[in-house]
Amino acid sequence: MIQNAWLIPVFPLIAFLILLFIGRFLKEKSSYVGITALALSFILSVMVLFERIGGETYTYVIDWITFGELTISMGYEVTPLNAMMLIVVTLVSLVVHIFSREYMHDDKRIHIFFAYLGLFSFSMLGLILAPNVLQLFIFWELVGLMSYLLVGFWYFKPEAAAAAKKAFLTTRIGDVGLLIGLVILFNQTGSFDYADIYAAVEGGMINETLITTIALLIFMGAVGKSAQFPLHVWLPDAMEGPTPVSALIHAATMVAAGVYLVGVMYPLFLASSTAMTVVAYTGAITAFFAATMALVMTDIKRVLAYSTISQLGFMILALGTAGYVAGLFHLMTHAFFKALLFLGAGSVIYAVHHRQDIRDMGGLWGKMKITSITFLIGALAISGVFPLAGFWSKEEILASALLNGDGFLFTIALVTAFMTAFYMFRLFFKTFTGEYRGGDHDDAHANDPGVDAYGAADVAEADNPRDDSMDEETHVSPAEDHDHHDSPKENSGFMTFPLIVLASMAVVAGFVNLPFLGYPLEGFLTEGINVGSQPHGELWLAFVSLAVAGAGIALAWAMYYKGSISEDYFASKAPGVHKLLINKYYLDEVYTAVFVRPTVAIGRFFWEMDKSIVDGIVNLIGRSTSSTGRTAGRRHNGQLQTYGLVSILGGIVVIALAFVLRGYFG
Amino acid sequence: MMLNILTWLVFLPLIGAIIIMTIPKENVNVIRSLAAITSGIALVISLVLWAGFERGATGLQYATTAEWFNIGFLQINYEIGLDGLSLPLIVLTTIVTTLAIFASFSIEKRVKEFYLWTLVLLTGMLGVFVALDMFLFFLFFELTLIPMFFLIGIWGGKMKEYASFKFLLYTGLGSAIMFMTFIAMFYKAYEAMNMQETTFSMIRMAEIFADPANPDVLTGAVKGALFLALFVAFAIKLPVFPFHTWLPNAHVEAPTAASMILAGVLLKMGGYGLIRVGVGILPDQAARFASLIALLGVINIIYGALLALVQTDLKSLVAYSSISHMGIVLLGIASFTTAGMQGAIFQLVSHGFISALLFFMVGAIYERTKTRTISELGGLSKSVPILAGFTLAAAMASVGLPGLSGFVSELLAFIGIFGASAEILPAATVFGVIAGLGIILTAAYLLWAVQRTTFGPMKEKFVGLADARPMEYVPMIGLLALSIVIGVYPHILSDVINTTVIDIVSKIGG
Amino acid sequence: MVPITLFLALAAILFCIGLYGVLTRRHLVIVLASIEIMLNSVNINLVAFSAIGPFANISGQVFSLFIITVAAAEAAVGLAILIALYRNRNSIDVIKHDLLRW
Amino acid sequence: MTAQMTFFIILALIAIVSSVLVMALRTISHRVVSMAFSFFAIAGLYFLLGAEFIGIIQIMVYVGAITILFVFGMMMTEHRNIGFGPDPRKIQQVVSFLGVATLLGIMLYGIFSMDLPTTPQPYVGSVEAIGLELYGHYFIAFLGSAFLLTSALIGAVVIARKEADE
Repeated sequence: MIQNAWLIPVFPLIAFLILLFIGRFLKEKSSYVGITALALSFILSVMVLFERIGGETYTYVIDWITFGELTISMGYEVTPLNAMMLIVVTLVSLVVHIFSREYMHDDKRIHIFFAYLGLFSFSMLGLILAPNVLQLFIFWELVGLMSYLLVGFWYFKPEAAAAAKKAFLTTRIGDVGLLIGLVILFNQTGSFDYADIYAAVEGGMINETLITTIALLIFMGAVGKSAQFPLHVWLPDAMEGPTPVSALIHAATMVAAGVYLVGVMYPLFLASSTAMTVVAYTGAITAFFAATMALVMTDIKRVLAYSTISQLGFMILALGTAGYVAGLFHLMTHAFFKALLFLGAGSVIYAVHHRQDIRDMGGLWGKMKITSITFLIGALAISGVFPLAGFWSKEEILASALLNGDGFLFTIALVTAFMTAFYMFRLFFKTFTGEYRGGDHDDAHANDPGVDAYGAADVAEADNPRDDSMDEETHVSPAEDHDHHDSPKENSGFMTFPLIVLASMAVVAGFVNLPFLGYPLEGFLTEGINVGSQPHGELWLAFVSLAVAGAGIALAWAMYYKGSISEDYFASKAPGVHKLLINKYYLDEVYTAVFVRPTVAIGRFFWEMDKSIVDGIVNLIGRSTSSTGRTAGRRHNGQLQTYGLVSILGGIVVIALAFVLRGYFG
Repeated sequence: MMLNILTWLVFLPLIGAIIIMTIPKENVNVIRSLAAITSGIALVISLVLWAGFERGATGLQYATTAEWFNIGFLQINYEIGLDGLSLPLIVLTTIVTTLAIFASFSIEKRVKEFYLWTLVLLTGMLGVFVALDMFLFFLFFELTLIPMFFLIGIWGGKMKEYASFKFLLYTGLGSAIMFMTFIAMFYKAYEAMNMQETTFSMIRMAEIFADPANPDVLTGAVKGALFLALFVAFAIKLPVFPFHTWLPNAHVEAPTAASMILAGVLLKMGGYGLIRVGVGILPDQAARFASLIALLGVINIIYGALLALVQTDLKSLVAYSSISHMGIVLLGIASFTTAGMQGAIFQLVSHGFISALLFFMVGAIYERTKTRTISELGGLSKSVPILAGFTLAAAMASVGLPGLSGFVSELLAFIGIFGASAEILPAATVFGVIAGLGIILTAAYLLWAVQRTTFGPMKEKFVGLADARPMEYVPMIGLLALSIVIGVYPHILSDVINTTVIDIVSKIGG
Repeated sequence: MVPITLFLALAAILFCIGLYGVLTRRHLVIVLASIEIMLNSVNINLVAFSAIGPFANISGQVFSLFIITVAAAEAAVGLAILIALYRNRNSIDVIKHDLLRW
Repeated sequence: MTAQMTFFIILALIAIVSSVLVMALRTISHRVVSMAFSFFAIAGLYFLLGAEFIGIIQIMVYVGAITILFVFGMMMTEHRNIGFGPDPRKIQQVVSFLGVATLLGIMLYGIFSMDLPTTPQPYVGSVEAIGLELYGHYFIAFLGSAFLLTSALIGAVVIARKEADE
């Protein structure tokens, strides 16, 4: 079966092609094509995983390009790491497909949506199965493209279009670094294959400085893709896309690809302590900053987006502190519970008629039983409450930060863990407890047009879209008055089934690496790759972790459920900080001022220069030629005697010259 | 006598043109189909050549030589042949021209002449790529000028006269420089062989320059000057900053089909000439000026991209993007590695498809909306979803998205430039990193353009525009499919090119 | 005998006078007359060389005969053109006949 | 100073002065007469050189035929209107004068710096010698000039005659 692993990405590709060509006749039925394909892929992935456990790494390649003596090949490979990732991706993708069937069923372009999802799944699976880092890069870019297309799925919203572009461009910056890193690496090792690279690194074929350079360049790619500071700005904006897309791409799979990249290139990073330090600190800083911003956001999806960034920072931090398994373990568990949270949010958004502001929600606990419970499970899991998945993986990250990092990293990790628990439960309490506030708000913050997509388009059209400059910062779209204020109710099985599946995964996924069982996942993942010894925390660390999470939850409970601390207590204490956080540290503005505007200004300057100087010289030559012609032409006045005079003068000059130069008779 | 298949290929379009000449100009459909059939046959022949080309064999294939004329010591041969460098470009030429002919079925004005010139142009382009005699090369090179001049000048836009004359004079200047350089090389070779031998053959010339009987004649200064002159001649065609200003004018005014051919094939003649004549005959000089070439390449990339960023006209944006992309060719050549050289050739081919597609899309959009000003467009995804989709795909191919051909050439060029030997290109890393910035800029201007034209709310005046016609699918799908094929499986191209590239690079011994 | 150089000098002077006339006179008749003077100056040279040149022989005189013939023909045709021109354009001012321009 | 020299100077002066007068005089008929004097003086020079036949031909053709032709040409055109008004081409005149003067200077310098021997006893070409040469060596050219004269005759008539349909 493992030989047929290539079929796993091919199923979604087939779904994509089917939908591309005959999708418009299938309409709503398109979803079943995608669901079927993903179900097949999932089943195959499970089979491959079971075969891989205790089996051998399987590789199959063909020549892709030859230049000189060198050949780059493409193919697929099943390693422990990607066997695990296959399960994660196919499972999340499958449930997202199922979820979308309901969520998107009113959209006229639903077949396009499922086609995109199919192509995305194909790309993501291709990325995972890649036997060499170039193929990874190829699919890496393709998932970026799909992210672009899916974020911009509602292209008629200027915000969505701008967000899509921003997402693509920002990640592209990292990708260029990655590409350059890969190219330098290739020129050192003559191969893109993982095995050759590991061998070259471990054999000391590359000097230290170069390894650091390469590692940092490759890390740039991860920074862009996994939305790490300072390239994280695209991810919150990417929430303009449909919610299932956010769950699949911007929470569970694609954004985790950066972490995965660091994972597969891990020996390279291990060989450079500078690179590891940079990685660890980037992760820590990102985790912290993103968490602070998540504290104040009011858009349910944006809170989750910052939470995602923060959690990705955690993973990067783990990898940077030699916690290879910890990082990847958290990658897996996070995929489940974050997808769960996003889909839960999607369920809520769908139920409250596409409003996303948590200030307009509340009191959904009784109305949406399944959604509420599963969301609670997700929130507990991400907060790291025993015995849910997040507890186990986060505990390992803390362990690696403590054991291999320094006090600063560990402190930041703890603080972030506390903030995580706090903002998740802030979200939970605001959304599900208290009174429903959606009915009496006239200015509902509609941001997710979904069903009435074309209605929103009309609004946007009437509202005269803003100047679409490059630096377009997205805002919530203008107020849209909803007619239907009927109270929210639980959604159909297509939406709740995925929640249940993911919730159960969020509960059990942590058990694959139980310390009592001798860390089975660790044994599986570290097979065949030299990543050093893995740090393990002691028991007290688990209690510290739990205590921190409990404190966060308690504070949120006090502020948003009990009301014993005023909701804007901290905001009023430090209004400056609050403003800074609300405005996302003004990073978008800074980037606009520092990078975007000068570039455009330089472009304009060069254009003017091109028109006036470069082309000016050309035109000047042309004009001077024709004006010379005109001037000379004016001499041709038809006066025979003038002609005669000129020719005689010419003759005289020739004679005189000959006379002067060579004497009379030469 | 059975003529060489290459000869057939080159002169077949001319025969088609002559037949078209005999058809009354009212029979528009006959003329159109005849033009399509002629170019189609040329396409088939070129594919036959592709299939029959012996991979991995060094040297020329399908070569033939015949004495053409002989005036005293001046002997000019009809010498043609194929190798891994010219074959991909020949296939590119026939494909792009055939599709351009399909794309121009909507032209109603002076149809007969249009196809007449297009077919003559085809002969000229094919001739350039097969000619191995410098005189013949020059002749075909010139033969491409006149038809393009008329295509722009008659079927062009508002400023067609200005644009066509600028094109003619500018590239004509390049040809003049080229011709003078050829003559100078001829005499230098004559002198270097102690007045014993004269030749215009590129192959023989390369041998003479590599191993002259009288080395004192070919000093470094002489060879350097010859190379620089050749470089300028081809730089105008490519075009290289600061010789690029004819290109935006020509493109903006040219009709769609002419734009496709211009960007798709004519620019490639510059790159081809640089590799074939410049690097082929004077490899040591090319290596000597590698830093200059790379510098100009990087300037092209960045400068073109920055200018494209601020364009207000969609077509001139694409034109500047061509300039930017041609920088990759220079960069690849300048690296003097097999990867870089292959990247340059890949870029020639891939940009041929991609830019033709982009120009076709711009033309199709213009035909419907009657505007090319970016700010006036918007929301086309809604009114013409298929065209918008293909536009997006073309833009992505141009951005260098993996899976499409642009990526392969960029990758190879990067591998080349970062792997360039320090003796040839001391500042390779710097160039490489700056070129990397260019990739970001490329993504920026193309995505921005796509965002402003196809995304956003639909404008009222664009409601009810007709989406793609069946005839338009032919060039769109054809070009995109080729880009995908090369991008997904570049081996089909690289195994043709590789041997030739190894041969070229091996000449640069030091 | 008079030195030949004097004849040559005289011919040169006459030639230059004729040339000046051709270039500056506005009356077409005079332009033609100037041309005749120039032809004459050439004849002087020929005859002088024929008679007292270093290789004196008859050929110079034969040539001068030819020149006289040509001059006569030229004068006849030239004057005929002049008359035709005058009839058509009603002027024999050289300045007014400027059709020979770009 | 020999008699020959005296005659030469006189004749040369007449030729030069009358040529200058052709340019300088105002009345057209005076100019033509002046031209005839110039031709006459040149004929005299031919006699001086012992080329009597050419001298006679010169008188017959130039003084006789061509001058009369000019008189006819003059009379059939604008002979009453003396001037054409002020000449707008001052530069033309000045430059012409300078150019011609330069040319003359160069020529004279060349002529006088040349050391040409003068045959002490002039060669006298008899009419017989001329005839022999003309009908012998230069026969083809002679025939050619005959054709030339014929065609010039016809041409002149064709050009100068009034258009029949006018």
